[in-house]
Amino acid sequence: MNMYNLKQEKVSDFIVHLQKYGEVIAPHPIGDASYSFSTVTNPNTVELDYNRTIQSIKKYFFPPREKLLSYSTVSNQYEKVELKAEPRIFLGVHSYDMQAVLKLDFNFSQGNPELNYLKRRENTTFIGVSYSSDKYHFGRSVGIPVEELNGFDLFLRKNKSGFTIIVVTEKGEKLLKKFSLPEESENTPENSIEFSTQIKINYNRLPELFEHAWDSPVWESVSKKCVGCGTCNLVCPTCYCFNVEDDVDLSLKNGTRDRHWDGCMLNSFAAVAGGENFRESLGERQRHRIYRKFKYISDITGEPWCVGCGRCIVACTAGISIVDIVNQLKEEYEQTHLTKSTHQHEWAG
Amino acid sequence: MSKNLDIMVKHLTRVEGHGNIVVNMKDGVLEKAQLDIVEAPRYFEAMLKGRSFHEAAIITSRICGICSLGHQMTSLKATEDALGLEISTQTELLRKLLVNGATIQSNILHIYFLVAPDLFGAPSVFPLIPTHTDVILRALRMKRMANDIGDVVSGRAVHPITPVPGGFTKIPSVGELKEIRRQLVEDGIPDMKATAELLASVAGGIPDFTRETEYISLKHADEYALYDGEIYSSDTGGTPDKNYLEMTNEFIVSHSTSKHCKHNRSSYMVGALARWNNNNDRLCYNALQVADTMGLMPHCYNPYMNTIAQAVETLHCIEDSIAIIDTLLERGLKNEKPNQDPTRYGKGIGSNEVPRGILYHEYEYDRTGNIVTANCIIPTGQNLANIDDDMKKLVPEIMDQSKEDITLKLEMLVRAYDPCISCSVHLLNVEFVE
Amino acid sequence: MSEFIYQEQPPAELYYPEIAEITQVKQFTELEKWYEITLPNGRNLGHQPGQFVQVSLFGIGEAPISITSSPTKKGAFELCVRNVGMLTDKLHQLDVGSKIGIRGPFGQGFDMDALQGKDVLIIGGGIGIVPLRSPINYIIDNREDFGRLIICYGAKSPNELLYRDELALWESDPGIEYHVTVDNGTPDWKGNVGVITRLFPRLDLDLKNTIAAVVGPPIMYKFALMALKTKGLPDENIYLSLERRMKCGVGKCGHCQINHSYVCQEGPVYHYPDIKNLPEAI
Amino acid sequence: MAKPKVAFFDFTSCEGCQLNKLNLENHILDVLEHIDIVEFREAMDDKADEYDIAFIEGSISTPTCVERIHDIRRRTKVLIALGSCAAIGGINSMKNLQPIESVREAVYGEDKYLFPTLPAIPVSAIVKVDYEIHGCPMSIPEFLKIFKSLVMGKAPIKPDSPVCVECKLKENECLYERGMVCLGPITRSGCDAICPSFGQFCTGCRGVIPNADKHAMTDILLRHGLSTDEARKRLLMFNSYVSDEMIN
Ligand SMILES: Cc1cc2nc3c(=O)[nH]c(=O)nc-3n(C[C@H](O)[C@H](O)[C@H](O)COP(=O)(O)OP(=O)(O)OC[C@H]3O[C@@H](n4cnc5c(N)ncnc54)[C@H](O)[C@@H]3O)c2cc1C
Ligand code: SF4
Ligand code: SF4
Ligand code: SF4
Repeated sequence: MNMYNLKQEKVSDFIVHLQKYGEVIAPHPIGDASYSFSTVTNPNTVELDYNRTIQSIKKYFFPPREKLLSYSTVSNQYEKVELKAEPRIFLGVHSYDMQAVLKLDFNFSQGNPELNYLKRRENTTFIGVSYSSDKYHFGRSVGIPVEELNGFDLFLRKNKSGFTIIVVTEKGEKLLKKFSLPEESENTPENSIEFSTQIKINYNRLPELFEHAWDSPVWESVSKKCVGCGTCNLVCPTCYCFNVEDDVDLSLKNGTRDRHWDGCMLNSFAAVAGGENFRESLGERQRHRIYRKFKYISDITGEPWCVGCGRCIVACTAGISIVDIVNQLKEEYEQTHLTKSTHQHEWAG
Repeated sequence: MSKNLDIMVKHLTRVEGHGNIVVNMKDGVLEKAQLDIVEAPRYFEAMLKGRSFHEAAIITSRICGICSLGHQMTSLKATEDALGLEISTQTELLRKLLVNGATIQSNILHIYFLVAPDLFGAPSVFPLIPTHTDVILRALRMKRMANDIGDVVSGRAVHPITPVPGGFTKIPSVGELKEIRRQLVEDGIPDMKATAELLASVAGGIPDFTRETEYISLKHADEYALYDGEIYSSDTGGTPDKNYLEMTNEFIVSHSTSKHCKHNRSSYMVGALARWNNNNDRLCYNALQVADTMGLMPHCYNPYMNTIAQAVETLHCIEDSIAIIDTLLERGLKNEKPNQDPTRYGKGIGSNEVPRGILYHEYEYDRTGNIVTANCIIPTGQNLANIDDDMKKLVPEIMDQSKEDITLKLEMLVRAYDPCISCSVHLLNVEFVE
Repeated sequence: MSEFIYQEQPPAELYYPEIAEITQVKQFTELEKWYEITLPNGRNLGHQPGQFVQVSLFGIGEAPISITSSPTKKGAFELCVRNVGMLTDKLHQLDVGSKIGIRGPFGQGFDMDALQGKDVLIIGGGIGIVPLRSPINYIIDNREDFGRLIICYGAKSPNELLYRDELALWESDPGIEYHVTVDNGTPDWKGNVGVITRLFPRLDLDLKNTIAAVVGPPIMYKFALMALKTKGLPDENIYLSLERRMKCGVGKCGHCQINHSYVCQEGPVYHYPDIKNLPEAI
Repeated sequence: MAKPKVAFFDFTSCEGCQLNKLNLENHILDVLEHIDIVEFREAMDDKADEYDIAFIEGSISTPTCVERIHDIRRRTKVLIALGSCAAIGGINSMKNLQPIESVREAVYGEDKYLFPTLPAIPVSAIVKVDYEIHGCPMSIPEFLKIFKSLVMGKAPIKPDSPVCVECKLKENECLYERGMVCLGPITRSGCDAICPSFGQFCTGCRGVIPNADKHAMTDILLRHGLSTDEARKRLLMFNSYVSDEMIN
């Protein structure tokens, strides 16, 4: 694996160089203390040392609001939307967000592969960056260390004077060809940070835990704190549910069919005409959300479908934490089921 | 002459809020000539009690959707005065820009949508759409431009969002301000000049009626006072705004549903005409030019000319807004946080010229930053006594005319004041005996 | 690894409907209308009984509607729609010649091959008869391939019975054992009164060789399944169709998800043993 | 098809929603293509006897209001409550929280007994309301959306998700991150989170979503530094009419 040295003061030049290969999208500070991915217009405003962005890069492949088609109500004809795949380089992506993209790739390509997503995924290059965890990250607990390189083309490992660029793919190597960088002389050690927040059970065991968690009283107790605002769904990099609505212009003659993100925590997500709601209570909805992260898809793929970014924990104004929920489930399960069982030793995380 | 006359205009149209005109004349003797207010009382001062300083302006903005910005500005000034919150120059400039925007939008609405139908002899603006399309489009364009100032600087023209005690929750971008400036220069000034020409062409329809009265408005040494200044009476001169109660002297009258005000005489006038009479020397050159073309002279005592005074100051507001934006851009926009750390707790007064005249809010805060008492005095309330006095002089002067004509002139008189009856802070709820 | 590997088949434009024409309309009841829909050039929809399409009206939206005709009908297909909301209301205002969008057919229907040679017991509650009419007509059209055809149909009242012309045919057809009941009778109603399960005791079934297809409102499943159990019909012999909210019909939007199962993909017709223990399903 | 006859009426309110309709500048001519405005006191003199659609602005707060709204209901096919005052009581209903005597005394002093007043209530408390357009003021995009639905003859969709959803779709920094408290988590969406987008907390002007968990919301406010009394006041600013449900 080739490694190069990128001094902090050369980062801006590097970004300018990358811009020759396509639109560069990187984290920028917004608001008082938040970050957001956006197109780089001024390399000096890019912030590579950040905790997490409000939304993940999912928004570039599966936009929050998206036109599916435009139509005429008079002629009943419609026009397709043009899906573009201009080259885009995502710079400064954390490993959990990369993994989340790979998971969405699975969701959008299995069964009926969806062009809208997959077209936007073409022509993309990912350059990762290491991060230091705060009290909300828990990547390791779901099998995603800070320097998980899978998915990236290049990876920027933070070192004392800037970054060590780790070349992951040939495509990544090519990007560096015309930008002369010294090879890294000595190996900077991997940033193997400890995550202060942890799920107290090995992720391999999560499916097993969730075999038994359905009737747990934890759901009810968590739901008492929850307002059902759906924020946890709407910031999650691996949530991809959506709603579709038609809109017409004021002439009432032309309109668009649009989709926008939806969430299973919201009121009418599972409601049908006539008033039946198949997940009426917040406890049921919370359970569905968590099961979708740790069981429903995981049963097929063998991986947790949560990437440990901590966004849902940060964003929840009620202070509900997916990590706490899992840990409570574990504890509760151990107490009620395993005390009688002989397999207790297996549960050591 | 022994004439009998009974006029009752119920729910006067094309004014903001509900009012009735009542005139009774018996054997040539005027028994009654007054504007009754039938708006339901809303008790804002009571609702403010116990509310935090973060909430006061949000609530008082809802006193009146038409002058929501004015109420908000006045409320913020009162709160800042009470809590000792200094505001930055940038904040002050942005607020002045907002006040200009609100003045432009309200005056345009009044001129084109509420008064113009009278001057064109139409029952409303809608029939004018096919016959005077360009005029209507111009009116809409000007209103949109004014509302854009509100939308960009305060988030929303009605019940603005960003102005809070001590500053703004969001500062507009350079690009947004430049776009507003472009609109003001490219559309605003020519449209306003065209408006003045239009008004000059129909000015013959403005009734010839004068009654000298006391004119009260803000006055400022260096500028046409809208946001800042001391209280000024054409009779008695200037006084600081802490003396506002001496200027307003609210009292309850048996024949009316609303508290009336008086100062040096039995009534006084506030609003564009008062501002014109007190401050016309502070207007920009172009505004004075168009005043001339429309026949508005200093010391004008014809209340119907209030509409013309509105047009004049609108042009001033447009030019002043351009100047403010230039200053803001020159200084460079700073992403300032609002200053919300009180340095004292107590009483504070805010005054501000809103389109219909001078507006006062006074609050007293306790040590937790919650309101103990509140008082708001709105311009329309101040004008009511003056409207009645005008009617009393006007009716005998025109009593030879047909009842329809008299009624129309009375309606036009009330509309000229641009009364905003929705600000029903002080309005009483009395059932009428008709 | 930015060129990814999961694709089993090329990505497709999933959300573009095909513009079809309404070629026949019949008002069944106050709430239900029946439509014949013809695709461009009379192309066959190519569906399985029990599948559904997404009906699309521009400016209004889309709604999943079961195909009520049998695939043995060629050149056009049929829908029966209850007016309950936005799209269905607008659809009810449309007449012959109107254009509507169609996506689909979607989902899993009844496996008619697996039913060959079996006795088929159809249990339809209310609008549940709509999707069931497809296998019924399929069996009628391929009568010799199947054993007995037993139809139990329950409606709230006689006025709410759908396909009345056909019901009369079923009733008189010696090849069909037809039972009908209504919750609330009317003076001129001579038939059974009571919930649908009241029809079951009288059925004489060859339990091993009978396959039941059950469709009805959520509340009906609980009682119908219980009654079939009492009757002794093995769970393996039961198929049923579930209704959920759906937006995309192609397993993406998430609304129809029950547990791990997307109703629009693995359903709406399920083999009962597959969902018997699936929480939230029934 | 004949154009629907539309009328606008105002009750106890600030008339901001009326003004906002006139603020449709860019759209107003298109809107007028589809309807005939037959009554709109603020803009015209005409009156009509019957309407297809009546828009009602403002709360009901006097005996005269009650009579008038019954009368309008009788004469219109569709009745729409426009804006918070009409839809949920809005800011006017804040006065309901205090004993009516002290409210009147605060404003009128010793003259208070001259002036009777009722609590301020939403239109739906008196007559059947077909649709509600929320917001203080009602949002123009939402008004247009509902307007289009009505003219197309389809039932308007009433959003039942909270403001947070729209806020997150816009990737706003959450105001709780800035040390503010916000009613977005339980307030009905449809405004495109305009206040949080402009850095100001959501005041709850659009009313609460169905099934909102008010206990949980109160806990959130307490967690973020409000006292019980402050939390209660914040929650009730626009929602006093539903106070029984809200206070716990
Ligand atoms: C597999 C399947 C087959 C169906 N077959 C038929 C049929 O043959 N005939 C028939 O009359 N009805 C059928 N339905 C029910 C029908 O889809 C709903 O009645 C219809 O979606 C209501 O739409 P609306 O716009 O008229 O109602 P609204 O109440 O206005 O719908 C509002 C929104 O809720 C959603 N929604 C409401 N109910 C449902 C629902 N049940 N499923 C999915 N989304 C929903 C719609 O997407 C719509 O956007 C079927 C439903 C499913 C899932
Ligand atoms: S569930 Fe929460 S922590 Fe996990 S990926 Fe989603 S937002 Fe991140
Ligand atoms: S700012 Fe308010 S509306 Fe936006 S996410 Fe935070 S709590 Fe929700
Ligand atoms: S964000 Fe809240 S206060 Fe602002 S308009 Fe929306 S609902 Fe009203």
